[in-house]
Amino acid sequence: MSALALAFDLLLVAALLWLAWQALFDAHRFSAVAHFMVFGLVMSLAWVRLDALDIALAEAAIGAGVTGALLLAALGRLPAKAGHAPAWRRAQRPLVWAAVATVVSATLALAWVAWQLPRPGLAGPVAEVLPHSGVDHAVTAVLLNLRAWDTLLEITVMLAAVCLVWSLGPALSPYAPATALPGLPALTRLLHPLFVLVPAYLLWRGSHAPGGAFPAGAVLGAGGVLMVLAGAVHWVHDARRQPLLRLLLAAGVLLFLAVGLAGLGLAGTFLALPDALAGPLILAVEVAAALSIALMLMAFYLYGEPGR
Amino acid sequence: MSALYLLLAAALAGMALVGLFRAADLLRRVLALNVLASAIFLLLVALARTTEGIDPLPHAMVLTGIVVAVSTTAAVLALTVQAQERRRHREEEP
Amino acid sequence: MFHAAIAALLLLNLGVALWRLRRGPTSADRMLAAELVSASAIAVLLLLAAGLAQPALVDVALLVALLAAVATANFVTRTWTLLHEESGSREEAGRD
Amino acid sequence: MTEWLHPLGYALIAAGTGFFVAGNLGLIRFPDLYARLHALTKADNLGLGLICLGLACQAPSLAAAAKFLLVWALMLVASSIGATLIASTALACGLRPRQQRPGSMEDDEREDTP
Repeated sequence: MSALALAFDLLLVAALLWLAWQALFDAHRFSAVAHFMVFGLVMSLAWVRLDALDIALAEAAIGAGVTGALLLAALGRLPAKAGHAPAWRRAQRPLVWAAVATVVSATLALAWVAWQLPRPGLAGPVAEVLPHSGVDHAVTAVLLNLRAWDTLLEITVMLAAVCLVWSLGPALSPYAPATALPGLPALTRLLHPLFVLVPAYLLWRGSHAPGGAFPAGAVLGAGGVLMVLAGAVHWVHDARRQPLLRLLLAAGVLLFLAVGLAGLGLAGTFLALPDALAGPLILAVEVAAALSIALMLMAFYLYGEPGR
Repeated sequence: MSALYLLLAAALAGMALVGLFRAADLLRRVLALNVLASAIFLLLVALARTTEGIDPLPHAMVLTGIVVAVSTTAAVLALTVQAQERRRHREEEP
Repeated sequence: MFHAAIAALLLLNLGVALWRLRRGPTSADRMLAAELVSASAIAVLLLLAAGLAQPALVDVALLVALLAAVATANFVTRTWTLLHEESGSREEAGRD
Repeated sequence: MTEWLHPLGYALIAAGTGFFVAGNLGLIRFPDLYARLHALTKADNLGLGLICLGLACQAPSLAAAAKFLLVWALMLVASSIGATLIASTALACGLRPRQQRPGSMEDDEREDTP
């Protein structure tokens, strides 16, 4: 079994190295993007091997799915030509190799230092406070209770990115596809129930098993992107709906802030959740965060401000 | 086994940095940034996995990092695309 | 054991997809190769879910399957559009 | 009670792997995009379907078995519609299907160099 596991790991590592190499250095732009999308997929297998199922879910949804969608959409906007990196000049070669050696040795040194850190890290303390956190899954507890500050800032960063994207100009109207595609609305209609059902399931699972707001929001966002592609989301561009859209985009951050301020009032510490209310509060924050993340991913995809 | 993935993370980080500095094309820089982020995540997660159990804190950090990475990617891609649109308008108008 | 061996075999098979991904010759071929990789990844994940008795892996497979559809839809509506056709990129359709 | 299904499950998984390998062979050997589309959507999905069916035979509960089959159904929908999308776009973009008699010498030479 261990020989088999080793073979599996070696195959994964070799595939990842090859894919990353191609994604970085392939002369053809589309090829690089395709390699990167496959890199994300294989990466989620690597997360499974490392027992990081939450991350595997998030990588499958965000890394391979949404990032790939964003890249493909950007690719269609850029001219097909260009994108060929200049060849190395002869004099540059030693410099390049020196840079590679420095980087790799620095990373190895970093890994070595980190290897020396006291094990098993914070697994023990987290397991101690887990009964008071309101959920049964350690990663969800860390994300939404113990280190909720990180998650709040993360959603804020995402909102800031949406503001940046929307401030660049009006939303770009897409080019017509090369031909009529009757299959697309059918695909959207068939898959859409699942795009709603699966996030709900992931949210529900998040309290006791891998899952939670981020994969749920990402899947919902991918469903939204599919609807945008099928031309089914007109309300986003409707000028009268803009206040509602903005409110929904900010809902995750606002609810999170409200919970944090309530903690400040009740327990005297920002973002401190009282034991009795922790479970329901985490669920409420997770639902709002998932909806906001989904809408923000859709908002990225418009490449500009709608309704302008 | 963790050692194998640590080595992979080191190699990926080195490749991504070289790619990042070498790329003239903005799209390719975005790819390099994403590969670099993956390498760092891999390092964190491989270190979180010990014989005594799994440290949930790096996992939560990496989850946060993945979402921040996609936000960065979206912002940079939007800048790239809008710059290209402006360039095309300039070329068409005069 | 059996499941893990089959999973490793499928992973080995992935090399074919990687070859096609490198070779092209058209972008649609690369997209096909990416779809093959997602099909293989789903099979590997399901086999590992059964072999390691970790039912959560089925959820990962479900997500990969859902998002493979989104990638294809994106490709045909946003990437391979008339823009590339007009600006002389037959090259894009039939490189090499 | 369902113990007798387990050997059947192993047989189905092995058969599915065979179809996967065959589909991949098609992806290498077939001459143009349209033929490769067949290799992917038919052989590989059948392989995935057999593997899912075999795993469903061995699943501990009915719910787990249903989930395996759900993944397969999803993949069938996604890849069959995806294949029509890619094929019609390829045709509209001017990619001609190759229509030569098999065995003519130039076939192998011309592969991948339209």
